[in-house]
Amino acid sequence: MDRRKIVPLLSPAILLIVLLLVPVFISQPYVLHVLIVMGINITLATSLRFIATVGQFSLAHAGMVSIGAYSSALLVIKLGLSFWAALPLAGLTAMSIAFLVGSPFVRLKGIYFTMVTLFLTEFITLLVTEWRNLTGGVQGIISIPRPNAIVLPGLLNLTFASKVDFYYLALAMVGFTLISLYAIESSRIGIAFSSVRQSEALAESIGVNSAGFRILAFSLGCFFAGIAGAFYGHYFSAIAPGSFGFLLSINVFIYMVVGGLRRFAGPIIGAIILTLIPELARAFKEYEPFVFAAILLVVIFFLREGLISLPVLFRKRRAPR
Amino acid sequence: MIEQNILNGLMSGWIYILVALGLTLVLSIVGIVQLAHGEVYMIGAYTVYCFCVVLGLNFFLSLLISILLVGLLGVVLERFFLRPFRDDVEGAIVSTIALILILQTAVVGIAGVGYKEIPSPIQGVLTILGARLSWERLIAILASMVLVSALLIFIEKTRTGQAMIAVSENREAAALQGINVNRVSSVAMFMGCGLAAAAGALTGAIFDLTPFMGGFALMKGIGVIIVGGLGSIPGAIIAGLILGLVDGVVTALFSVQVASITGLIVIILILLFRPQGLFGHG
Amino acid sequence: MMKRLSLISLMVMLVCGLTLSICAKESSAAPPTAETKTLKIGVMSNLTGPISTAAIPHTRGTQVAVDWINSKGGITIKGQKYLIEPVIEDVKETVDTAITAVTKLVELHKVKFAVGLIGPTQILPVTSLTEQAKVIRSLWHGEGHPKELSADTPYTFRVSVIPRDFIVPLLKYQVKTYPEVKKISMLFIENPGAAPLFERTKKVAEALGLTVLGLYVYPVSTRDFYPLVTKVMASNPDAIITDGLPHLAGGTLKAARELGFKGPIINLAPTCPNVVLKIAGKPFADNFIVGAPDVYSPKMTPMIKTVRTMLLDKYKEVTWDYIRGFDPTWWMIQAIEKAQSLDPTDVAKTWEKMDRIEATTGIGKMGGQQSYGINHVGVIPFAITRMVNGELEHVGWFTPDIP
Amino acid sequence: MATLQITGLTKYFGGLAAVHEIDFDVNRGELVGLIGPNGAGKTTMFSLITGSLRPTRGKVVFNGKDITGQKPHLIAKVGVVRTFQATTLFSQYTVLENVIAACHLESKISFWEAALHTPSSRRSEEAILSRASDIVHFVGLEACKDQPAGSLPHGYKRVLGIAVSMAAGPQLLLLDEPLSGMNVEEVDRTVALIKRIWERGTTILLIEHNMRAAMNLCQRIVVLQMGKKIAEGTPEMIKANREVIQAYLGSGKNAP
Repeated sequence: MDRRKIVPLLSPAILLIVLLLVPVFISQPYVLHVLIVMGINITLATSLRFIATVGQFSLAHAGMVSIGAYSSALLVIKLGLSFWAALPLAGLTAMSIAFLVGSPFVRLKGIYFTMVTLFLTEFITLLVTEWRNLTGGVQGIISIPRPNAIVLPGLLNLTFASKVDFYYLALAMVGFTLISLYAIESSRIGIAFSSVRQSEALAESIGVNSAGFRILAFSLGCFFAGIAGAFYGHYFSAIAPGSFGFLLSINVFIYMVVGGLRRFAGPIIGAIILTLIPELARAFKEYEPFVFAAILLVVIFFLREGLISLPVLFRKRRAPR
Repeated sequence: MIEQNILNGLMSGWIYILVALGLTLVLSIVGIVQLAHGEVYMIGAYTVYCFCVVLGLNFFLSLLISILLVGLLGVVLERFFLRPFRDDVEGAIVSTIALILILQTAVVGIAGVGYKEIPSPIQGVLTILGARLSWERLIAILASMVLVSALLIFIEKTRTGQAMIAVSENREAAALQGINVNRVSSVAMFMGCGLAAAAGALTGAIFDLTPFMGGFALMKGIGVIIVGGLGSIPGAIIAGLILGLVDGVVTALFSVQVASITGLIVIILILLFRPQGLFGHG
Repeated sequence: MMKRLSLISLMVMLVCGLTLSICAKESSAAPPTAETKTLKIGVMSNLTGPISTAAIPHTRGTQVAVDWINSKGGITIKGQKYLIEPVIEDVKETVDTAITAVTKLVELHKVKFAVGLIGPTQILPVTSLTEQAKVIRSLWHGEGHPKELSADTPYTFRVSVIPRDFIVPLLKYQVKTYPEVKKISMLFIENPGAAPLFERTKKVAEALGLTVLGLYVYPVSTRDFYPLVTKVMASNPDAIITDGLPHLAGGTLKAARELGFKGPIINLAPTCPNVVLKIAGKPFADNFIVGAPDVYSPKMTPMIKTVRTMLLDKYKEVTWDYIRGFDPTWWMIQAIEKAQSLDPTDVAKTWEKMDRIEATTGIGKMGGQQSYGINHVGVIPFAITRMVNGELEHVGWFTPDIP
Repeated sequence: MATLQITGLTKYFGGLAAVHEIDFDVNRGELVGLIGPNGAGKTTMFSLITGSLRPTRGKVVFNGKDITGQKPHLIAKVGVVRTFQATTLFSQYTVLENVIAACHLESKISFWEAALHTPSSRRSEEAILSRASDIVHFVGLEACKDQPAGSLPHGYKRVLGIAVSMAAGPQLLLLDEPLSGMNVEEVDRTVALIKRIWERGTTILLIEHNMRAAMNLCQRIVVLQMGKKIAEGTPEMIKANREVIQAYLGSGKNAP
C-alpha cells in the first residue's frame, strides 16, 4: 500500500484506538453511562438522517425504538431467546413493520409524511400501553435480563455486569450502524436516494423507482432504530411506553438537524453535543430547558447547516488572508 | 344518556375547532406547522388568569384582553421565529420546538407549577333536553361559535381576508398581485394565536391550568386539520366535531383508551386514503 | 470524508475531556471543615415536565426539612457534627433519564442516602439501581406495586401514606357517615398501582358489606371528565371511589356534581383538599372525603404549623404536596442519628426496628412486616378531611393498621 | 418501422380535454417535431407517454410493447426518456455527478453488491465514471464539469438536462423545448448537439416553440391545437398548411 492510501486511514484508526481505550482512562461509571446513552442517540440520529436522505422527515423513530425494545425484551423473557438472537430480530421486526406501514405512507409527500409518522408513534405508544397482558401496560417491562455473557478464554470476557462491557457493546452498535449506513450512502443506492430528494420527477424520468427507494430508506432507517431500542431495553433493564413518545422522536430529529443533516457526520456531532448539554446544564434545575432552547436557536439562526459546518466556516474566514 | 354524550362531544369538539383553526391559518398562510401552538393556548389561559384572578377583572374583559395580547405575542413570534423558516421544514420544526421549551419554562418560572383555576364567569348548571351542562361549558361553545363566525366573516368580507385566501392558495402569485405577504402572515398569526388564546381561556374556566396543558391541545389540533384538510375552515369545523364526538361518545360507550385509539385510527386512515383531508383540495 | 472523520475524532476527544472536567468539578462539593462535615442526601426529583407539578412541591418540602435540621445544628454522629447538603438531580419524565440522574447521584456524588422520585414508571427501575448500590432511599410516593417494597428491597423505605394503606380508615368512615351508600364504583388513574389498589379496595369494601360495581381506568393526561363520569354514573353507584391527583380529583368532583351526582366521592390518594376545593369550586365541593390533612386548619399538629410557616416564608405557597416532602427526609435523618452510623446497612437495620419516630402528623413507628414482607413502612397518624357545602372539615387523625 | 405508436390518446382534466384522440407514429431513427401554440397539450403528451400522467383513453406502444399508464421509471427503463421544460436538475450535484447519477440506471449491480462495495460493483463504478465523462465531453460541458449544477447559466442547464437524459441510455428521447430561453449562438450549438445525438442513432421527438430551429431540425412535424392534431407532415407541408397558419395567427405568436 502506498502512502496515499495509508494516510487518510490514519485519523479514523486513531479515533478507534482512543474510543477502545476510553474505559482504561475513565473508570467513572457515570461518564461511561453518558457515553453509552450517547451511543444510542448517535445510532438513532444517524439512522433518522438516512431516512431523510430521500427527502422525507420521519417522526416515527420513537415508535420504532419502542417496537425494537419491546420485541427483543419479550423474545428474551417470554421465549427465552438469547439476546444475541433477539437483537437482530428486534431490528427486523421494526424494519418489517416500517415496510408494511411504510408502503402506503410513502405516497405522502413532505409535511404529510412527517405528520403520519408522528401519529404512527402516538399509535404505537397507545398500543403498547393498552396491550397490558403482553406489554405490562403503563409500567412496561422491568428487570429485563442483561445480554448473555461472551467468554473466549484468555481472549475476552464480556459478562455485561459492568458499564465497561456495555460501553464496548454500544461502541460495536454505533460502529456497525455508521459503517453500514455510510457504505450504502456512498454506493449507487445513496446516489439514487439523493437524486430522489433533489428532483423526484427527474429521477423517475431516468428510471429511478422513487417510491421503492423511499420505502427502502424508511425501512432500513427503522431497522437501526429497532436495534437501538433493543439495546436500550437490555441496558436500562426496564422499558415503559412513556419513554418512547413524541418527545423522543423530536429529540432525535433535533440531534439530526442541529448536527447538520447535509453531512453524514452531522447527526453524530449533534447527538454527542446535545446528549452532553443536559448533563452539563443540570445545575440549572427547572430552567434547564432554556439552555437547550438557546442552543437550538443559535444553531438554527447562525449555523443553518448545523454544528458540522463550524470548521468549514472557520476555513472560509481564514481563506482570504 | 346518549344526548349527554353528544353534548359532551360537542363541547370538546368546539374547543378543538378553535385550536385547529389557529393552527390551520398559520399553516396555510405562513406555511409552517406551529408546534408551539399548544403553548400559545396555554399562555392564553394564564393571561386570563392573571387579569381575572390576580387583577380581579371581569372574565369576559380579561378574555378579550388576553386574545389581543396573545395575538400580538403571535405577531412577534411570527416575525422572529417563523418567518425565517417559511421554506424549510426542518428549520421550522426546530425553531418551534425551541419556542415550546422557552414558553413552557417561562411560565413555570413566572407562575410556578402550582395548580391554577379560573373561576367560572357564571356559576350553575342548566339542563338541555335531558342533558346537563355547566354554564361555563355553554359559554365555551357559544364563544367558540361567535369567534369562528367572526373569522369566517372577516375572511369572506374584508380585503385582508381575501388576501389571506390568495396567499394560502399560492404565495408567489399573491405576491405578484402586489399582496404584502408578510403583513398577511402577521395578521394570520395574530388571529391564529388569538383563537388559541380564547380556547385556552375558555378551557381554563372549565378545567385547571398547568404549564404543560399545551401538548394535548396541539395533538388534537393537528389531528383536526389533517382530518379536515390543511387550510380548510369548514373542514376544520366538521373534523373538530367528529373528533370531539369520538371523544365524547366512544369514551362513554367503551373507555378513554378506546376513544383515543379510535381517534388516531380515524386520523391515520384519512391520511392514507385522503391525504388532502375531507375538505382539502389537491 | 476522511477530513470529516478526523474532525469527529477531535470532537470526541474534546468532548470526553469536557465531561471529565465537569464531573471533576461537580464531585468536589463544599469542602469539609474541621468541626462540621457535610452529609450529602440525594434528592431525585422530576423538576421538568408534567410530573414536576407534584414533584417540585415535594422537593421544596425536602429543602425545608434540610434547612430546619441544619438550623438545629445538623446531626451528631459519634461526636462528629454533620450538616445536611441536599444534592438535587432532575430525573425528568422517562426511565432512561431517571437512571442517568440516579447513576450520577450514586456514582459521581457517592451519596449513600437518598429521597424522592414520583414518576410512576421510574420508581421500580430506580429501586433496583439503588438496591444494588446499597443506597438507602426514602420514597416520597408509592404506586403500591408489589415489587416496590418487599423482602428484596432492604434499602428502600416509605414513610408517607399511600392509598393502599389508607383504604380501611377511609371506607370505615364513609360507611359510618353515609350508611345509605351500598353500591360503589371506582375511577382510578391508569398507573402501575391501579390493579392491585382495585383488588385491595374491593376486598375491604366487600368486608364492609358494600357492592363494588366496577373499575374505570383513565390515563393521567385526561382533562375533560364529563364523558368519563357520565359513563361511571351510568352504572349508577351510590358513591364513587377515586385515587386522583389534585387536578384529577377536582375535575372528577366538579364534573360529577355538574352532571347531577349527589352521592359522596371518596379519594383514596393523599391529595391536598385545599387544591381540590379550589379546582372544583365551592358550589360543587360537597360530600367529598379525602385521606389528607387540610394544611390550613387550626386543628393541625404544631409541627405541621411550623413547617407551614417555614414554607410560606420561603416559597409563598403551601399545599399538602409541599409538607409531604418533609417527613421522608426527617425520618431518614432520625434513623441515621439513632444508628449513630453513616453506613447504610447499619442505618437500615436500626431504622426498620424503630418503634417511635416523630412525623409532622404525630408520633409513628415502623411496620409492614406482614403486609409487605419487610418492616419498611411508616405507620403514622393521618388525617381525613371532608368537604361539606364548600367548607373543609378536619375529621380527625386516624392511624392505619399496617401489620 | 414505428418505434412509438400513439393511438387515440386522450386525457381529461376534470371536464375538459387537454389532449383529444391523438394518433401518430415515430419511426426508428426519425427526428420528429411536436409543435403548437401554448396550451395545445404538447407537454401533456410527453407526460402521458412517459407515464407521469395516466391517459383517460388510448394506447402508447413502444417497440410493439404496450406501455400505456406504466410507472415512469419502468417506461424509462425500456428506453423512453424525457427532458423537462423547466430546468429540472439535481441542483446540489456537480455537472459530472448529475450525469453519473443518470448512468447508474445502466449498471446492473444488486443492492448487496453495491452496499458491500464488491469488486464487481467497483468495476462498474469506474465504467460509469468513464461513460459519464464521455457524455459530458460529448455535450461540451467539460469546462464546468465540477461546477454545482444549480450555479450554471441557463443555457448550460438546458444542455446538462439533455446530457442527463442521454446518460439514461434512451432509444427514444423526448426533448421538451430544449432551445427555450437560449441566446442565438447557444441555440445554434444546441441544435448541432441534437443533430449529433440523432446521428448517433437515437430516435428523437421534440417539442419546440422556435419555429426556424424546428423546421430545419425535424424530418416530420406534428401540429397540435387545443389538444387535437391539426396537421402532420414534412416542414414544407406544414409551412404551407393554412390551418396551421390560422392556428398560429389565432394564438398571435411565433407564426412560421
